[in-house]
Amino acid sequence: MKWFAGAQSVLDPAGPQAGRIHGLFEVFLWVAIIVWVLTVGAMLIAFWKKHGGERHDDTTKRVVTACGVITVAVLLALLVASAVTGSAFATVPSNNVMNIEIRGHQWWWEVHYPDYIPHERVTTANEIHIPVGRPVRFKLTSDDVIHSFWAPNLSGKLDLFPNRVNEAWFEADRPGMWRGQCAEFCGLQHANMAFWVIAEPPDKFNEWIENQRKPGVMPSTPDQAHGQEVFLNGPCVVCHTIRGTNALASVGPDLTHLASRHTIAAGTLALDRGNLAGWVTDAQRIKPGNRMPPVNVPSKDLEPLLAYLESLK
Amino acid sequence: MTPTQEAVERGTVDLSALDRSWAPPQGLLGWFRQVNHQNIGKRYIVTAFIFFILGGIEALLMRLQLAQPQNRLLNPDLYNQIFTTHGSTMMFLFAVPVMEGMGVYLVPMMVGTRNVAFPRLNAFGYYMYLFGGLFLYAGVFLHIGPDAGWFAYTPLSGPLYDPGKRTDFWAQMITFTEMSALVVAVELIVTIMKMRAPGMSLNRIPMFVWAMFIQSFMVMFAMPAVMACSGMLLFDRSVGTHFFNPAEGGDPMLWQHIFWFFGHPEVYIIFVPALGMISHIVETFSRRPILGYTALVLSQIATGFIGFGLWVHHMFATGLPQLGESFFTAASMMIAIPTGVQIFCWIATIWTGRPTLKIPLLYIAGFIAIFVIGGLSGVMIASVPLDLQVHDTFFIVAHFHYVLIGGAVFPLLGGIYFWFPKMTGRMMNDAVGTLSFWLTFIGFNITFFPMHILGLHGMPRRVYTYLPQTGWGDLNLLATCGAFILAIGFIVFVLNALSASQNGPAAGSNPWGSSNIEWSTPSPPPHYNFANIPVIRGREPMWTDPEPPVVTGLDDSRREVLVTNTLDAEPEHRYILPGPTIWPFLLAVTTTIGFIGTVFQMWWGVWGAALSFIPLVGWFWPRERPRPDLLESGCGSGGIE
Amino acid sequence: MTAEGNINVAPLPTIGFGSRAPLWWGQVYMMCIEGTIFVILVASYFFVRIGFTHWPPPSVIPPALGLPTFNILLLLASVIPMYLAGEAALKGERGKVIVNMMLNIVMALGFLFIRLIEFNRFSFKWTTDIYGSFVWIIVGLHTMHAIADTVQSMVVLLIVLLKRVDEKQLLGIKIDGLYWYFVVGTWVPLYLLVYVYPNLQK
Amino acid sequence: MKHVAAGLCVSAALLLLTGCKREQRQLRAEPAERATFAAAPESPIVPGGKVPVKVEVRNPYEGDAYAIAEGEKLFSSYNCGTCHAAHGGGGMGPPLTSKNLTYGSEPENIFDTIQKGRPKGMPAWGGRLPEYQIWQLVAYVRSLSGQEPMSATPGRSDDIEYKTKAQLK
Repeated sequence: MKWFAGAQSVLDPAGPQAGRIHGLFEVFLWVAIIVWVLTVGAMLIAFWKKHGGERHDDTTKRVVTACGVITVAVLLALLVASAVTGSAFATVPSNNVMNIEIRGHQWWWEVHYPDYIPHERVTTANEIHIPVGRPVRFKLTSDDVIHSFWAPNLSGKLDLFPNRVNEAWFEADRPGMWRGQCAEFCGLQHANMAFWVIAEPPDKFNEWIENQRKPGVMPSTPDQAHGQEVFLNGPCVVCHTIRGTNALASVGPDLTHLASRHTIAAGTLALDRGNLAGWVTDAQRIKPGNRMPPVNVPSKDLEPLLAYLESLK
Repeated sequence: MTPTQEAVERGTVDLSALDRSWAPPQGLLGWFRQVNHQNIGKRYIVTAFIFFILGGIEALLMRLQLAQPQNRLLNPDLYNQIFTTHGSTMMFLFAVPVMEGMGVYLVPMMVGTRNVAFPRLNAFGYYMYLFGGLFLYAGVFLHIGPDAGWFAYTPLSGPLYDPGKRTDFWAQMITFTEMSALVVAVELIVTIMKMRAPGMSLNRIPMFVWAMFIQSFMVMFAMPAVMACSGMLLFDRSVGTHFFNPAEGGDPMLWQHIFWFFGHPEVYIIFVPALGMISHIVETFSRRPILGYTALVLSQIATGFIGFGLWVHHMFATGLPQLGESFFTAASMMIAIPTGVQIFCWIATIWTGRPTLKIPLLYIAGFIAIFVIGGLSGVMIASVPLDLQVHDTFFIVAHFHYVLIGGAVFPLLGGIYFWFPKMTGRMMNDAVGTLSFWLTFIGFNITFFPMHILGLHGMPRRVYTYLPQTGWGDLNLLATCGAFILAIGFIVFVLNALSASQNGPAAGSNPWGSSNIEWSTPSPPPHYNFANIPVIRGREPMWTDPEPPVVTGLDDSRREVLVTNTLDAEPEHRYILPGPTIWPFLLAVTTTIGFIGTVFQMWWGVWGAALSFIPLVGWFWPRERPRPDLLESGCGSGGIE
Repeated sequence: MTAEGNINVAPLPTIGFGSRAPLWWGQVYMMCIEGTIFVILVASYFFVRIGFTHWPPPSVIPPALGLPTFNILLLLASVIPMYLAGEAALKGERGKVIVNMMLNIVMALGFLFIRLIEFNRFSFKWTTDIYGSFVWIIVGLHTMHAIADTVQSMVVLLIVLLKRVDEKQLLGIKIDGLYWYFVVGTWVPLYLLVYVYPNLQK
Repeated sequence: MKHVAAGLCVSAALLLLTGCKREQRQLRAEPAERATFAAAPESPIVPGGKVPVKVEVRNPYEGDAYAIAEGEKLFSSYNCGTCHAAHGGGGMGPPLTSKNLTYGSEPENIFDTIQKGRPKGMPAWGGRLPEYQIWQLVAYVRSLSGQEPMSATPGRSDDIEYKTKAQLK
């Protein structure tokens, strides 16, 4: 997983919403700086100016009143600016919208692409691919407690509630990878509940979705075949799905195209064999309290299992 | 013993008699029987600072954990308990109680009377607060610390996602502390309404008294909300009601609405008393009457009202309808106006006065520098789009620490420094004071300013760790260093206070040359506060009227005070206050038994109530000599009505 | 110390009644606090109710009106002896105080007994669903207040019976009455909410 | 402030008695408990009755609130509800809310039932679930019939699946 400072930042907008909010922020920021300098400056002068002489309380009171009036005016201006920005992206654009359903779990993100016929309904986890320049409508709900969906570079956050669907939308105006994270405290592993948004040019995106719609690849080497055995006869099938096999449980993330993702454990680890091995054998060391049990895989079976998982492009 | 006519005229009093009737009982048993506002007030302050230290230690632990990415100092379970306890401690066990303590100690002295209106209730409130705090910390040390955040959102705090008794302990602690807050509010309001010295009409009430008056009203209407919702949560968890259970038609949003309907005023409940202290400090050290008294009072009242109208701005990210949101944006920005006006008034007072930069005023300067930043970031997050970005990030953490530490703790430290001579009769050391101020000020900004930037760079709050690749490490390390400087600053302050209380130079009755009547009585004040209740003839009596006429004819041989009317403080009647008694303590004990029991088994509520019956009867059982004349002739009351 | 301008309060009485008495104000504010709790519960009730098309939920039968209606009438009636007791106290007529207090306590106990039957007649428990939870907490909380003040009245009566009463107890009787008015006053809207409103909805 | 200290000690002692066991949260199971368990002998089938043979097998999570809650989550995750109904009310499969289950209600019996499966449809989870998860399920199942301490059992569930607002309307 490469160094991604800035890939999860309000200050580096990659979409219209984040862009406008960033603009609004700068307005507020400058107002704040000016107000602060004036206030504190006035205070310092008040301390160190030459005192004495007779007081003109009435003039002073007029000055104070004036300051009050100015405050009101400034706040009014900011209020308008904020309202304009807010209403700018209040409504989801109607044409050419792509739908994505997101279901929050303790502590990972389940992602659906419902625009495709049911039996090929694309399901993935912790990684959201979107086409550049096309608005995406998110339907957000939660499986357990309240989570909050937040990809700062693209837009503000919105909470996921059990038994309720919230709607958000955003759009990426340039290709790239951005990180998001759960922003509402949701228990033990709140800190490790991240996801990646990957914006690609439409053709690359279509390529990706076409691949995602396929069932999981069949093992091509005896090693991988043995790995699949281990997977299907082991504990894995109690929680995970690999479409095209008889592993169909939906407790944990869908692994049909696991190897096509960049990270595992909800954006906690880069996907490579070492991390995969660590995660499979003792997930509790990496994310204490998460729902993936430590699995005692005999050493002769571990390598094939990993080989199989890594083949699931 | 009735004083001679001529003695009454001249206002000479039998001090030994006064002392006899007002002296608090001594010894261990005596400690539990004391009801003087001075003792109870000091207890509140000391206890609150002990909890402040505990909360500070928790803060340092969190900072250590976050000092570097993927630190393994604390496991997530422990971290969650620590940050929840930190928040709950600072809000419920430090900030509110310490302000109440200042109020309980100062208000009767400032309005010129000898005790609060309901001394026994006052004592009861303190014990409830103490037991509530001990209860929570007993849990924390037994690994039953709350771990759902200090606003305990359901369903995370519900029966399935927070098993065990952790959240029950937290919710019951709230019942304890809010009970104490409520009784203090009631007794302060009544004290201020009915027991002001003659002549202290509304327009002569000292600013801090106004502040406590407004704060108490806010407590009265905000605290019931949190008692209601924490009670509902307890029922949900223990007897299976469905208030917050979506499966049976309950709603997690209900919790958020009720909690924040309390939670937002809470901030002003902490902040308003600080405003009162600031006015006195600014006035004293600018050596001129405060400028814009009326404006200040009106803005505080406005703050009190608006404070109830903006709770929803904590819930912008929950997907509420647009229109409602913009209303609450407007309200949230509006609250900046009264605060701005007050800051302008203070600066103008300093500007037109002859300021001497003594340490209390230094703290106020620090307050303005810090609080204005907090206020302005507050204006930012009042705007829905900006809030959606920074909500629940470290930007918010920075914001509310700037508002609460800058807005409440700095004035509080200044206020303690300012009234310390009155409370102890000794002065704190100025050199050490200056040192502690600068340590606190610099440490504070190093700790919390970087958090703004961390938040903008996407760091959510309440994370026990973060990946090295996020690049958040350096600023977190900086913040941790700052936290330790800040801690040293507080420690120096506490040490300064401790040593000064033992062997500081003696302070006269009015070391700062301040304007209000609490400075007319010796330091430390006698148990009866004033040998003679002064008659108030101006807003700055000590400056305009140092030798005021006095109230005479109060019976020195018993705890008698003067009741005056609300508007103009004209004498209405004398009023006999109860003396030392053990019953409030015993009632607090029985109530505590009931409360703690209900956490495990609801029937304990009944047993607790039954137990409490005994101390209640003891409490209300008449102690004064019966008056045979009354029920026969009825003259005793006939004359009154 | 100068003598002129001094105020001699020795002639003033050592007790005030009504809005002159700190205790009276204390009681008023305590009632404000408890009132606020009720207001918040009622507000929550309606906040939740908005989420439903049918209220109460079809699964529950709303409580019957007969007994509760009789009970609220009894409660309202109990105000009269309480008021008379207060008046008698001011006039200092010990006998009348005792008689009226007793009458009030008897009525209060009757009310509480019928309240017990009401609880048993509810067709739902607090665990049934959100409706049940709200009905039980609202009625339960009010019952707590009623019990508390009945006990308080008993204590006051006991004091009047056992001791030669002084001013404080006269005031006590008035305050006790004030609190009883609160208990009765709050029940009227709550009665409408708990018993009448759901039946109207059907 | 020695009375305060005393007060703290008393309440601490008091809570220690009630607190410690219930409040344990073992986030990372001991290696021993990860392997699947195979020691408990097949228990004779005594319909309704209790099991005479008692083997010394203790549930490490007896009275542990966290384990009971985890068990409840696993119960719905692993779709036990499809046969036993949500909260073990009973459906195709027998109800779990009774104190004497068909194959015994002692922890080790329930463990066996889950691990080895039973005739007429109860699948064997032995190869699938680690031992500690089975024990968590055992704790939850026993809590359904009130055989776990009240103070460790939640007042109600937060399960949102079995009855939605839509159905209430």
